[in-house]
Amino acid sequence: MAGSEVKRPGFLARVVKPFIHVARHALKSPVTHKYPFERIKGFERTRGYITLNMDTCIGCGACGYACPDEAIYFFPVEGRKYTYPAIDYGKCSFCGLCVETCPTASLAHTDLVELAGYKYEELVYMPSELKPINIKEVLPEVRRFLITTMTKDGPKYILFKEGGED
Amino acid sequence: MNEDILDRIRSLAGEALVEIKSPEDKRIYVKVKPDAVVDVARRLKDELGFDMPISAGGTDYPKKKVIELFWAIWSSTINKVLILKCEVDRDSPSIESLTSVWPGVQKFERETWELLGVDFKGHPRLKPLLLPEDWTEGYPLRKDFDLKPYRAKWGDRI
Amino acid sequence: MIDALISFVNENLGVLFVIAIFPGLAFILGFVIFAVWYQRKYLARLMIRMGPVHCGGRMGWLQLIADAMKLVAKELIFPRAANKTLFLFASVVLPVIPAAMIALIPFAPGLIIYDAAGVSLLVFFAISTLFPVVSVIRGWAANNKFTIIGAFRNIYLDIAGEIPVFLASVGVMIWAGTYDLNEIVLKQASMWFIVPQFLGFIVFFIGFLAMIEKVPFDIPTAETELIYGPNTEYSGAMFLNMMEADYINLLAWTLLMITLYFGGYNGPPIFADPVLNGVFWILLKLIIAITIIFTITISYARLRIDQAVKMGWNYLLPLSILNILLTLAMKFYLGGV
Amino acid sequence: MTTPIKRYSPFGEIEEVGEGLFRLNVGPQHPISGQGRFIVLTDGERVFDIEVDIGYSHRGIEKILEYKTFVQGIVPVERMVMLDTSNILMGYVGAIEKVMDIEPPPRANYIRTIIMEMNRIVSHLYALGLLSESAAWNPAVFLWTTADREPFLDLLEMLTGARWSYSFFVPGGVRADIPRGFIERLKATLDWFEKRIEVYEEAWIYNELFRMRTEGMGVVSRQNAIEWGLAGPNLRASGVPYDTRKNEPYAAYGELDFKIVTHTAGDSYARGWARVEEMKVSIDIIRQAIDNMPDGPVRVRMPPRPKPGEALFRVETGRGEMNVYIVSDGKEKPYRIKISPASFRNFYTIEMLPKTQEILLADVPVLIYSFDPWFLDADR
Repeated sequence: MAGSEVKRPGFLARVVKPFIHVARHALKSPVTHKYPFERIKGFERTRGYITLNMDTCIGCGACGYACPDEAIYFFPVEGRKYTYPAIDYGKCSFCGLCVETCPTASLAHTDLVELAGYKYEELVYMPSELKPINIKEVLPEVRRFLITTMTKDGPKYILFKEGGED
Repeated sequence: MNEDILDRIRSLAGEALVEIKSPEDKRIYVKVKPDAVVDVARRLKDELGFDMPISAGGTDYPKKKVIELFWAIWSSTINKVLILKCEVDRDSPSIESLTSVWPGVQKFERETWELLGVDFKGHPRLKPLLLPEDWTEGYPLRKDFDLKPYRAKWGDRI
Repeated sequence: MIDALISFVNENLGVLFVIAIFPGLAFILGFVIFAVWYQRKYLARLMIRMGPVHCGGRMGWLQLIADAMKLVAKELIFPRAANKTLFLFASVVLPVIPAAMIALIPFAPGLIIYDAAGVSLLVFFAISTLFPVVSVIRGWAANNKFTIIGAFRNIYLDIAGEIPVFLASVGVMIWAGTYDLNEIVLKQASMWFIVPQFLGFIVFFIGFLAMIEKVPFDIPTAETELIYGPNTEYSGAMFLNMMEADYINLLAWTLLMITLYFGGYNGPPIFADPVLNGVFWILLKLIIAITIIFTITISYARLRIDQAVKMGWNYLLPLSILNILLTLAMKFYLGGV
Repeated sequence: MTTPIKRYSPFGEIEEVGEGLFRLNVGPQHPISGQGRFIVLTDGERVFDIEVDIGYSHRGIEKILEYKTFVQGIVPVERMVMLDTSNILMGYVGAIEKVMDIEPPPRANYIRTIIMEMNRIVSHLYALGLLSESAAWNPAVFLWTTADREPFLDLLEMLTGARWSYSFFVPGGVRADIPRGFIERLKATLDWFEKRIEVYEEAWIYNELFRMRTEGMGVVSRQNAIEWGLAGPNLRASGVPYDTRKNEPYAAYGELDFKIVTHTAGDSYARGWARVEEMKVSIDIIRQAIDNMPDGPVRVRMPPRPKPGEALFRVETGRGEMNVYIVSDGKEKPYRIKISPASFRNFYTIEMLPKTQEILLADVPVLIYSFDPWFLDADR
């Protein structure tokens, strides 16, 4: 098949069709959503904020070795016998290699990605702080949760849950 | 593999040939002496049809005191990749540029000049490409380039 | 002299009020606010997104006010190499030119801001030629490569576009037998001039797109090439002025098109309603016209300057002359309106 | 009194172009420039020379990789091109597999193929959007394409866990199997997307004004395309039927049947059009891969250390052929990795074009984006 030799529609269609296509889009519903008020739920595998279960963690250090960004440090915790990983979210790239490597499955992903801070230190989460975070704490404005679906006419947002409770 | 092509390369390179191998069907590794590179390259292009440059660069071997340069060339007629190599002295690396044979290696050679410090004679535009224009801290891709000052500056932030 | 001025102001207070406050400035500012809001919302729908939703409730109608406040609060930056006097002068003068053009348009029977004694169409074109002049001044004064290229493109484009536009409206003048916009409107009570002047309208419309500098003719301010053309160096309130000038220019030329070809303030001839005649119809036509123009702006690619100039001189100009000849023939055989 | 302006010719001589010219800095702060700079030598409308200045986002990825283990290297490599991460990563992972002499299981190959083709669609959609935007600052097509990427990014998130930078391919396979409900949703998305491509064709590729802007502009002849080392859809638009997927099959491409999109014109129009047609081919490939997918494991164990040796692995990314030359000395870290991305090669053609034909200033953005360059890719 050769470039310009392919048959194109006639001149009038080449001028008028674009206009019609553009105008028809006015009838479509928007694909955007109002983010701080409406939030899209992640999928089951979504890689976000990582939580640590200190009861099962054996402090083996495999996660720290696997981490490509050198974002995991180890600190002792009072009253416990191992050193536990602390995650520097300023360096973390959410690749999930630490979660995959963990031999006791103590690390787990959540779909939370709203991790901002005014200082760099706020992004470093010590072992005791790596607990599940309720989304209301980091995103107080959120009203509704949506999920994305695919219908015959294109992608659609469907209401997953009303209210701020996740 | 590719014995007939290897034979033809052997004959056209003559004494300049150092090493030749073809570990798999679509790759031919040819190593020649540095002063014959342009000559061999031109004959490879004209007689065997290796015409499209797809990569070029170099590797630093501080123990052997050489920098090994390579040019990877694809042939649009026989659909194989030839990797032309040569070794230059590490202390004053300098070689004839291959831009007159394959214009497309211009940017690759410029990058190698910048990051490995190999001087390409006859290259039309040897000026900084990726690094800042006032870069004086050495050649980053050489093995003795020290990353410690940069780690101290940028690496550990807590 | 001061006394003379005061007495002049006293005597002409009504006229000044009409020009400067109402409907003059109030209408223009109202239109600009509406047009910006409408453009944002409508284009957002064409791009299947929402547009402004926060300022002023769900519909976001206060967004422009917020933007304007932000721009006014910003520092006025004068480039070091710029000619500061002319730089400021151009930004102040530019919105005035299209605003003066609007003053000649009849909005309703008897509602015309400035009645130019029977030659208002000619005056309209006379004022409009000032636009590229000021554009060159602003481009030159900013002393920047991008602005000066944009300014020269503006001149090329305006000459290539304005002559066909003028010659196309000559067809209207011949058909109506008058230079006066008000009379042209009155003569369209039974039939809009788009019917007898269809060829002229095509020429006018393409040239019109060049005059308002919208895609496919936004060549002087082509963002991908020239950042913002002659306006590149303007900041803060001066930038606001430039944007405003663009929208007023759009308003002026759209009103002229409606007046010349779509019956001005007349309703459609089929169900002409004497009660609704006037401002209602002209505003309705205005909204429909800018809807079509905004749709065009995102349907097509921008032309190159050489293609645009070639289109103006090679196609539009002969067509407009042909239109004049056709109009003369029609007038001779059918008799005018 | 002006001094004559000089420019570099392809072969090193410096030639005088004329007086009254000036250099225009298109970038790094310019609507079209991205993270780089184009220095344009112009007299106001005609362009005599374009110099591409890259390196504003140089991160030294080749150097970083020498300090990372093979698996850790996945993360920095992906950051080269965010839009096209799986194709880029395939180059790196494939080179490692070659030097380690391991073969991923067949099911992993098919999953890789599906992800890579979805990524190619995403990348081409963005390219088409940028091309439309550069021709008119026309955000409509750009935002349509951006919106239409979303279903694919959702699918990729469902499968890999991230919208981009998936880190999903590892030497020896992929990290996880296909989740439940994925195939059905993928099929529905492809059916819907086929209709959307028709809209793009009618609204933009067949658009008369777009044709006027791009047809016959920026022509790269077949000979020049080969000598200058052009890559990807740009090369195929110049009439060279080269596609790494076909010529040196990797992943599951050797077992699937698809055609190479070639055009003969070699102009900007052909380059834009080639991308739209390649999206159709990608849909075809994904459908075949879904139908033919075998069962089995998705990952084999990777040996901790490779044998000493070298390998050159080539992969077809969205922007063209990328090759990874890897030298291993038998340790758990690579001795040297040389990555030659497609954009790095395509930039050279952009520099060369004004020397062979007349380019106007208005053509510059369209010309540049018809090649779909990506500075992060070229900078590394």
